[in-house]
Amino acid sequence: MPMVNLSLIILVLPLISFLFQIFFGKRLEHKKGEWISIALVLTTLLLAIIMFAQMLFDYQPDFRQEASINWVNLGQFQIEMGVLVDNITIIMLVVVALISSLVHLYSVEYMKNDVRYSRYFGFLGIFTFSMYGITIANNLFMIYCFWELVGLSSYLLIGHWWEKKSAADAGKKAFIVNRIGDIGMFMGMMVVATVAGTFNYQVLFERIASGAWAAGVQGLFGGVDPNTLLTWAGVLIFMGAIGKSAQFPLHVWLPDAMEGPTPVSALIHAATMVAAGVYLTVRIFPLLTPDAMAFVALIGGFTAFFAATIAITQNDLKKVLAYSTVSQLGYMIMALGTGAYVAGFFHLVTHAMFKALLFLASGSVIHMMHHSLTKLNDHHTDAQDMRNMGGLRSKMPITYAVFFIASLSISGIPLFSGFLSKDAILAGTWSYAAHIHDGWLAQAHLGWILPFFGFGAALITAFYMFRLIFMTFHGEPKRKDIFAKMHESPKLMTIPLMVLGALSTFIFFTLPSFNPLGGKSWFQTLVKQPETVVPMGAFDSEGFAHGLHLAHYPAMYTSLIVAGVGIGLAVLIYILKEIDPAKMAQRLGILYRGSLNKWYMDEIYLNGIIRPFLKGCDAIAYFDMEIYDHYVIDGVGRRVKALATGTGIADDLVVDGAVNLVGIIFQWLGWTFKFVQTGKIQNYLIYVLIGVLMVYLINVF
Amino acid sequence: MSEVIFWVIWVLVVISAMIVAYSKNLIYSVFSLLATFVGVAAIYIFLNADFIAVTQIVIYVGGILVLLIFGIMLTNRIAVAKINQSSFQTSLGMVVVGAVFVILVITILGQSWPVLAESMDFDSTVGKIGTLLFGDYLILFEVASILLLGALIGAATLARKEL
Amino acid sequence: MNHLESYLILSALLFSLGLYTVITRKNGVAILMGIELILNAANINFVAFSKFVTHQVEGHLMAIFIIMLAAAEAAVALAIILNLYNDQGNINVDEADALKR
Amino acid sequence: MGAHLLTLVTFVPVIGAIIIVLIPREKLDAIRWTAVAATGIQFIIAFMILGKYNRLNPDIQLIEHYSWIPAFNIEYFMGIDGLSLPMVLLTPFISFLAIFSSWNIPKAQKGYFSLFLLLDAGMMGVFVSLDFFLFYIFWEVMLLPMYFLIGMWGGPKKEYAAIKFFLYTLFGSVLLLLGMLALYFSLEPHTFNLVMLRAAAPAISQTFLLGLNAGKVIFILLFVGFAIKVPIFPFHTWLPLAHVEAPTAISVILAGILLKMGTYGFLRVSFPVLPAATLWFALPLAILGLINIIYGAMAALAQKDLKKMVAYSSINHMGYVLLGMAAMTSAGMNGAVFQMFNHGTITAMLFMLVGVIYDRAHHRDIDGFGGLAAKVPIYAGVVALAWFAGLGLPGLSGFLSEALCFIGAFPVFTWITIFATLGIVLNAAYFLWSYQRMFFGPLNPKYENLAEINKRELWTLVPLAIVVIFLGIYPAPMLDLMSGTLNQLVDYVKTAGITAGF
Repeated sequence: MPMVNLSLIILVLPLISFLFQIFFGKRLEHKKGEWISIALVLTTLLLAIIMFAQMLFDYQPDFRQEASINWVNLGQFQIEMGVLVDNITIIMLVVVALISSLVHLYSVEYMKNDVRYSRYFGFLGIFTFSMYGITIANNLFMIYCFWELVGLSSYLLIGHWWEKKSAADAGKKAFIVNRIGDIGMFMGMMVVATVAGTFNYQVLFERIASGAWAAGVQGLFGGVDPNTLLTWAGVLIFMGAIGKSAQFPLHVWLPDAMEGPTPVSALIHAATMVAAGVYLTVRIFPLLTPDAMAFVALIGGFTAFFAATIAITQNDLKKVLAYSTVSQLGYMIMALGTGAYVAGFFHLVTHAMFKALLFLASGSVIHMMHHSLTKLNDHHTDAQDMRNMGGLRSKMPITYAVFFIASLSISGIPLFSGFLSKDAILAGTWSYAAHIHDGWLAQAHLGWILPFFGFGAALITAFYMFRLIFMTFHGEPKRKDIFAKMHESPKLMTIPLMVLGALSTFIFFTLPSFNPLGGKSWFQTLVKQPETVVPMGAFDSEGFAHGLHLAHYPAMYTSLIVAGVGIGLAVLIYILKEIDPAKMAQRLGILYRGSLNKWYMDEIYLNGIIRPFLKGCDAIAYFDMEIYDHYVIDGVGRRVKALATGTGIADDLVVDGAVNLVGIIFQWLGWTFKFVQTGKIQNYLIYVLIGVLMVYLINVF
Repeated sequence: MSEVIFWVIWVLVVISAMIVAYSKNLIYSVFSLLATFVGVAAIYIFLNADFIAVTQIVIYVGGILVLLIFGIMLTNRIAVAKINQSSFQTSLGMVVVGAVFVILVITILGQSWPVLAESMDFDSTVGKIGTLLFGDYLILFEVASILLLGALIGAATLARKEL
Repeated sequence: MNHLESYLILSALLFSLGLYTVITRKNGVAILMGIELILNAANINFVAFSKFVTHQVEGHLMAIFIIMLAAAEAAVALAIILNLYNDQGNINVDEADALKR
Repeated sequence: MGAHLLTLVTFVPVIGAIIIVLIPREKLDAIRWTAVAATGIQFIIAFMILGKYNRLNPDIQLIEHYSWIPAFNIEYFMGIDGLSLPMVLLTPFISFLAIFSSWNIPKAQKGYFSLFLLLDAGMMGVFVSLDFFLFYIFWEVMLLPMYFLIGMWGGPKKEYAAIKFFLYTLFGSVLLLLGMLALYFSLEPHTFNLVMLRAAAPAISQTFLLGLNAGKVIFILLFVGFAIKVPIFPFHTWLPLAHVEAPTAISVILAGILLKMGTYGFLRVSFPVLPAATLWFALPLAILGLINIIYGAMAALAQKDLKKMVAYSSINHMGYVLLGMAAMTSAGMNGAVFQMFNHGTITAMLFMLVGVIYDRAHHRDIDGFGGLAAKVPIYAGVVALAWFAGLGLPGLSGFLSEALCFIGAFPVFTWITIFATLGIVLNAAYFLWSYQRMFFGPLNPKYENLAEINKRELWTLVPLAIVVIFLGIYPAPMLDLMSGTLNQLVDYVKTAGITAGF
């Protein structure tokens, strides 16, 4: 069966799961219906593994299958829907299917007592569906559609516990912030569609390479430099990735998204959906000009560093991981921006494994914490606050073990997957700084800022990850009562953890050679950096590759030292207690407070943008009804009415003026003698008498 | 003797009429009106108009006055012993009415009335009135009776509650 | 008692008092009484002129018609007053100023 | 029979109205089912028209052409093409469903349903007539029933709203009449026949009227006439009021069909007859579209009244139509007409849903709800679907039409389109915000006993939902119907507009 058909089956199965759960989920007995969803997802995993095996069997770096249909045909304008299967697609499919399946399994236990249990699995289904859609799309329009659907499922899942205002807010925030990024993406798509007349990646790249792009720009926007427009197109499409992958300045939604159930955080907000931005950047990589790449790299680098600084001070278990995710996504984006294409995508895969592991393991802790708190009838203590944990190592050995593996992996310690990808990224930034001279970043001699961000973030990452471990699993238990009730999570939760733990080691990624630095692994072979299609002043890939080779060992050693320093610091502070963290915080003062409060980004947005904007909206609504409608429209109405009355009087005067003159005179008289008219007969009688007397007097005199 | 009686009655009529006009209590007004009517009937006697005098007694005292009393009783609460009535525009009315009265008096006194030398003495006016009424004034009489009938029906209709 | 003027003055007095009653009273029944006074004054005039000036009984006839008229008027007026009472709760004519409104 | 489908589809509701008038007022069910039957038959006939329509032929089809008032060259001329067919399908569809959502109208049902059917006939007549005079008559016929339907069965301020609607639209009609007569007298031969007008029209840009270019003057006159119906920004204030005061079914009709008559008028009359003026006015039209999008969305964001919010969302959504059709590109024009259809179905859902909650809670204050999703999950689900359709989620029909409008407008009005894309975010903001305030958070104790959406209400919404989802996933059937005619229209306006010139 061709890969395309397989991928289409993979696409449709989770949708069936969604529809099934929405329409019939409630009618099935609890703990029955979800197995249908799980079976469907496991089927997709099986199919993905079949595809993967086929890929390894073929071992073709240039493997590629594509098929499309005409979705919208307006004669002069067409939109296609199509499937593109190449090695990247297959790897991504496996990652998504794997994490999704494990999360499905894990959720059975985790969400056991949830009121909307079936709906939860339905939403997982539509999420998986949309994620597959993003993965197999062969054009920008289709990826945009699924992009939005992913946003929808994220909205639904973050807001799963919508009774909590914070959860409902977080869902809305995620959707809207993502949409802001999507505007950019949509504009980029419009540029592409207008100039190149297609959404299809391959056709688009061909047209750019062949000069049709330049001609199109000339025809439509004469005077605009085609290369500038291409840069803009790239940057605009990348804006979608900024939103979805939570890059600065649109990162604010991801930490809030932790309001959703923890398996959801693992699936969507750590492993797959947020990686969609990276995946998109991977897909459009060939059209990025050096300027656009510099932008991408700077955004990614800054985000990596920026988010890491926030993660240091957070006390909420999931918040630390959330900022860590933002930071790691920044790494991937930076890698792509520096031209380390393979490293970026590689980090996506390894990160998906160990970050999903981290989230699921923390979910295991939180689940048990919650359990204990429920038993203690304590509804006030925060089950996610690390300050209530400590010493859990002995109670939850499996969780502790896999958490430790994942932390080593994310910190970039050899023999773990993170080391491979992270090292490649850092080497990439080093090479970029040293050997690349194109793009405004390099031309401004700011290239070295990227390695600085990279290594700085690596240091901080190692520190905060071990801070997390030490606070949670080591030391004295801070709450003895909770501690007493803690125990290891059930099997259905620990098995996925162990699977992911295994996948966080280096073995699976360096096959067939076990040399992690050899560059002969299947991944390095099958994922090939595509040729850039930028016509003029293209990115210097050869120089970069050369630099990469040179930078490899220095970067590796530096990163090892940096990770060691980070871990060492954490040991010093939290195990040996040589340094008091409270004193440190006091000494750092403003830096500490800034970090703790996420550098006040939310407050800046709220007070700087959202509130004034809402005020503006209120003003507009007020203007519309109370001022414009009331004074202008109704005012016109009133004027016209007055005018009509006036005209009526004037008309009467002209037409039967004489009669009306008499009338008016008598009206005046009447008005004058109005006071005489009392309506009392006796008054009238006395007037009559007075009249009689006057007549008499006149007669007499 | 009859001269004295005449003037006594004259004064009585005027006083009772003044009470009618000025009394604050409506009941007093009605009863002085009775006195006025009776007094006027007596004046008719002095004017040799026996039939008119009797008619005056029968219709005014027996009919109209009873009607008036009924009117008062129907439109005021019986429990209120003193049925007050108020006036307005009294000073203006006084002036105007006074002026009218003065003019009337001036006219009456300033006029030389063509009074016949010997006053006519009637035996009885009833026969003459009857002859006239069923002779020259028959049509008028019939019209008057129709008027009365109309008034009767009209009054009865008007007085019904549901008009 | 044998002077026309004495009757005419009496009549003028009754007329003026009746007129005054009609002008100043608010009560409908009182106004009606004033009207009766005026009619009586007219009657006295008729009868007096009949005796002193014409020597005919036509004046008496007029008086009879006037009395009859008064009776009819009183009946109708009282019916109207009753209606007024039903309408506004009292019989004050100054409140019946619907003509103004 | 087959030859008179268009006459039939227009006058079937009139027959229904007459029958209703003859039914005694006590026989409520008979009245209702007559109305259902009338619109149902109309719907079936519309489908027969669809069956007879040849989608490969972009020209006018199913023509019915008779002389009516020969002295003035007024004709009884009906026909459909790819522009009017979607509207001909939409009108009986929405009317049919609106009958069900007005099932429990409180008083004078007889008058209500007969006026309703009269309104239906008027709207249908507008969409099928090809003689300007006939068009105008139907345009006016629809006005009066609407006035009574708002003014008699409306909310607390119904009289004000009704008179406002009436005066506003009457003002527009007067200008329309002026424009029509100006067109009639400035062209040789004097005719109201839109096909002949289109053929004769290029001459008009050389004609002068009171010293001004006749093409421009007539375009402006017609523009104001149609703009009030759309409604376009400075002429829009009747809409929120009329919507808020009108009963649910009438809001559905008003937003679902009536607003389309404005844009339909542009595409049927102004664009083909005055191509040069159209090109001259395209930029202002696009700017007005942008204002409609942003202004409508911002005003919607600030509303406390749910129905008012939906009403402003209509202003916002019609902005996309304006932007798309001003662009004069294939994608924009198709997107505009497709958006007209989609807005009809989506906004009908929105208003029906507002009506459902209003029937239960007796208020529409968004902040007055809260946590309803716990109590009425099915209703919350349907609202979510409609709300997401309204904010343009891919997979639901509104998305594609909006996207087409933007894509079509981008090469022509680049900056305007860039600003207009802000509408995408604002759409999401007001819909999601209102959804959150109504359905999320802790349950408002006042609505402990809120009843779930009942079968009748649900089944009036399901057909709309099916259409919305179907066209969202597979839009080709609808786009194929109209693309031929619309592409021809775009080409014609562009070439004729440039050759005629000023």
